[in-house]
Amino acid sequence: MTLFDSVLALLIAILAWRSVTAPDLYRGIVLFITLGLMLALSWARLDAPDLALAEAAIGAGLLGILLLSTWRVLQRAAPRQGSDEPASYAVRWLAVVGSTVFGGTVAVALYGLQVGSDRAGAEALASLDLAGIDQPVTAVLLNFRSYDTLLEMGVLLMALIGALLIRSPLAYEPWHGDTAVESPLMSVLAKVFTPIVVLVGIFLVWAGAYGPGGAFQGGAVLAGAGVLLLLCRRLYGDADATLLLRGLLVLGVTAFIVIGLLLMPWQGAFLAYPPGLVYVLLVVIEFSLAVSIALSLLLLFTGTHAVRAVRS
Amino acid sequence: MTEHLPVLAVFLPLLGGVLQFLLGSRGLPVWPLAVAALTVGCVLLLVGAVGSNGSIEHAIGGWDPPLGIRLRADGLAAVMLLLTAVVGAAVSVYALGPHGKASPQATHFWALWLLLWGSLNALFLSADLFNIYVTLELVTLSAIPLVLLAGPGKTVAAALRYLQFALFGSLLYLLGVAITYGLAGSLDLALVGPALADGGLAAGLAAGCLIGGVLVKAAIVPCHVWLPPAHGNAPAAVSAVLSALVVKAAVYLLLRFWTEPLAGLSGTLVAQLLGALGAAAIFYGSIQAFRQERLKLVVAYSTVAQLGYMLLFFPLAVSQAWDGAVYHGLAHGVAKASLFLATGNVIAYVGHDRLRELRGLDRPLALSVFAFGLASVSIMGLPPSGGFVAKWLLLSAAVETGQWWWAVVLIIGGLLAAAYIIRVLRYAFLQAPGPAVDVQGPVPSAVMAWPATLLGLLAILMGFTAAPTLALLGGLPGATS
Amino acid sequence: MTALLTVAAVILLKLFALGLIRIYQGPSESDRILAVQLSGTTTVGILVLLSHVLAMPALIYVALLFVLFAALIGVAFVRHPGIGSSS
Amino acid sequence: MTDWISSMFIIAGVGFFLAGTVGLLRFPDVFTRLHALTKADNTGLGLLGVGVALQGQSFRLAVLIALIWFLAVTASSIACHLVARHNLHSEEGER
Amino acid sequence: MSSIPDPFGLAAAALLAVGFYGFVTHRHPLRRLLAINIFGNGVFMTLILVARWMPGGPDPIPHAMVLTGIVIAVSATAFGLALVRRSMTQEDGDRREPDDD
Repeated sequence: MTLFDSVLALLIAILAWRSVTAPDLYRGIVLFITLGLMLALSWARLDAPDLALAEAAIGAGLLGILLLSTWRVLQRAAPRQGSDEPASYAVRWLAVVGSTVFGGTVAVALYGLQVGSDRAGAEALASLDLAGIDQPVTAVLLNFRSYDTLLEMGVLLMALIGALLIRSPLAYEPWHGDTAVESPLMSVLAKVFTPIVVLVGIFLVWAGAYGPGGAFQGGAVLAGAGVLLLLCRRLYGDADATLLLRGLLVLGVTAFIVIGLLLMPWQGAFLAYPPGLVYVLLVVIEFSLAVSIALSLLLLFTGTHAVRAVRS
Repeated sequence: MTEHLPVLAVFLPLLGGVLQFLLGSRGLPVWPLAVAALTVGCVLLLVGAVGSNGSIEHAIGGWDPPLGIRLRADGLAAVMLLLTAVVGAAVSVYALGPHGKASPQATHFWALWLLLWGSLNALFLSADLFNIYVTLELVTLSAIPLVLLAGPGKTVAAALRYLQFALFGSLLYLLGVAITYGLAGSLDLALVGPALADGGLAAGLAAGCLIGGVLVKAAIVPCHVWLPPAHGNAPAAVSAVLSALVVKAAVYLLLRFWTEPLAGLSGTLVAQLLGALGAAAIFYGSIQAFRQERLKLVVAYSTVAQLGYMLLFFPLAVSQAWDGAVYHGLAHGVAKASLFLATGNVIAYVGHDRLRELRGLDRPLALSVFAFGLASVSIMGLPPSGGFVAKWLLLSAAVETGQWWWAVVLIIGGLLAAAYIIRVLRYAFLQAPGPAVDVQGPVPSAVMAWPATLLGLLAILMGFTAAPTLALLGGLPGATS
Repeated sequence: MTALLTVAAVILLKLFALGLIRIYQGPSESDRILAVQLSGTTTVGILVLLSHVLAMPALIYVALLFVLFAALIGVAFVRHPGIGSSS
Repeated sequence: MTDWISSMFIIAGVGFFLAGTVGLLRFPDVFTRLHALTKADNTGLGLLGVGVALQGQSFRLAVLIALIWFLAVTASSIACHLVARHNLHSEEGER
Repeated sequence: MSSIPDPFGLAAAALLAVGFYGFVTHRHPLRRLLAINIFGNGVFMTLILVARWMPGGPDPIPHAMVLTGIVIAVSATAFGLALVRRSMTQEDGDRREPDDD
């Protein structure tokens, strides 16, 4: 496998380099998506299947699609604006020197790193049976370091509010040259793929309790199902959100906070779960997180307050 | 009950903001004001408890470090929470003016502002390196949408630049966290110190990334480019919060790291370098402030300059410097919030902030001009004001350690501040007849005028409240005296 | 047997690297996106092999996600969104 | 015996991938390159999948691999169809 | 106790260096976002390597940190892309003023 690893590492370095120095934006984006594929592979190699799932769904998948769509918008809005003016020669050379020194330092530091066994992670693995969930990463996310996850949901919500404030939604409407709209295969895609994507998403959320998967990966896949429907013109972005929709958006973070605060007087600490209920509570939290993540990512994609079904 | 107060200080405003988003414009402005009042009450109780019993800790989920995350309210956290509560209360009242009526705009303002308040409290209370990364992102991503509230057309370029720098800074910080975890096997501020002190390349790199990432977020020269356009174009209430609290949060982290996890690092060179950056920020920011043609940009560049003073702690590094740097942060926070709110009133009245065309404002806007003047005294560091006490403490620290060059920096900085402030006062307020007007607004109401004035008064009063505040702060961590 | 699977994975990775030439050279936008689709399929193949070699069944799900999102990327490429009228 | 069959499948699968990549690189225009993608690659993936499923000897794995293969065939044919149409139209539109 | 030198350490360093280079040299906001994401992937890879080098199995804590980091990075990037769309399609010609650096 050493050969495999070396080729993979080399490919990652080359792809990153090419993506940054690509002469035009589109090539940069395409190479970035390919880099995502390789990163997922390398994370699988590095014993992190959870992260490979996340990279496939969020990093390479949703982000790649969003980058492509944004590139299309820019292309349409300012067709001449093919490329940016490069930085001056001196700046580039300084940057080359600076980044080489920086990268070299990181590499030397990483190889000299003495990793001890006396770590928080070892303690996490040892206290798994107290966490109420077998899968170590999910246990860290929802129990040992649940506070991080809770605040992270806040970050997601704020990024969404910010995107809504900018009022630059991605609108998929037919116009001259949008050849895909009238293709009959679009409806095949919507009909065949969507249910499968939704099922895979729900499965991944559920799987988080005992194997790789979890609210983030599953939520991102569910958001992917929504994006698919948008691209196939089954859904469209809309300006008015109902209370229900907003409720689902904040469901994850609210459930987390309310459960934590309600149990605090009895348990003596915020987000401490009573041993008997821990599994049930974690499943409730995980599914509410997944719903909120899916909707937030979908709305971050469209940049609108709501999505609605197209009535045909 | 006391040990639950840190949690409530974070989650009252956070939950309040989330519910405001959920409810839309229903409940405006009663709901956010009630949440703000509760938050202020909770913070006051917490600060009181810290003052009488010393620091309060709360292990979240009942998991003690290194496995879990700790909230910790110590002296430094308490004074920052207090500053946030004071400025937050004033801004919440002020915002009733521009954002009091039910509208989508107002909904977003209150939701984001309460979320930002909760995020700031979370940042000050956090005692975990990775958790600090998440709270930094929370603060950034609630601050940038607030900037956009001024209307996306004007602020989008500034917001974009702000976002890019903030993202890069926090990722650099995260790299430092990653290496620190590799070295120490823990993320708790109190536990990573020994591993970072070993002096190896990895430890140095980790410390460098932690400091560098926070410096980018703190808008220290040369990473300041995003600050003036962002702070100069945001709505007044938002500029006040950004300058008084958000960038201060990043500098707070520098002080925190230097005295706790990085305390074992023998870094006289780094300390002098940070001091030099501070001096550069003071000179550059002041000179730029002097050259601006818009009132808000003067105040924004003044923030770039004033942040530099807090960095002078690093080379001085004695008890008095600690007191001086922190007290400077507090005094500047109060004074700068007052300046931005007063400026907001000017803009609301005449519809622009072009310095040369703001003449004779002292009659219609007496209260706001008064507030501007009071706050300016503190910014210039004249007695009796909070700014004076802070600079005096820093000056005596420079004398005590025999580093006269920092004393020179302090004195020149004060003179430069006086120059740009007096230029503003001369142009804007003391030349009759009346101002050129773009869009004539109403004379600002009491809710808009008084918060600025009270903050200005407080900036002066802080010249007399140094002793109890510094007692609460509790001296330089690790110092024997 | 594992050796064979490993060798196969390495060969597929090298084929992936060859496919990059088309991504870089183009010449048209369509060429590049097609090459991305091809590298996606190759990656799926590698993941299927790795799931057996590394005894990580979860990699099959990663492969599944790549297949699903490859279709989405293809569709996203051909759709031309605009900026909607301000909401 | 199983090992032997499975090896044959995997070697054949890699061969098809090789053919697909060579096609992608050597064929003269977009439309011919499409063939490389839709035909060779998916065949290669299918053969590879059969080989691994034989090795894995688990029903669940076999079903999952079959699902992946089915989706890959559908996805790539639809995507290629759309890209081809797009290319046709954009060439008409621009030149 | 000791770490095995593996090629991924170099890959992480390369991602970081390239991301840094891109952030410094590019002016186009979208390309800067790409560079920032590449830098972020370098950070994530560093975390994963740190997790892997723990004796006794991969350390779940850095994995959880990476998951949190990915979600934050993607949501911030999506927000940034909305900003880019807005700033580059604005009709009133919001010219970016030349930097003073």
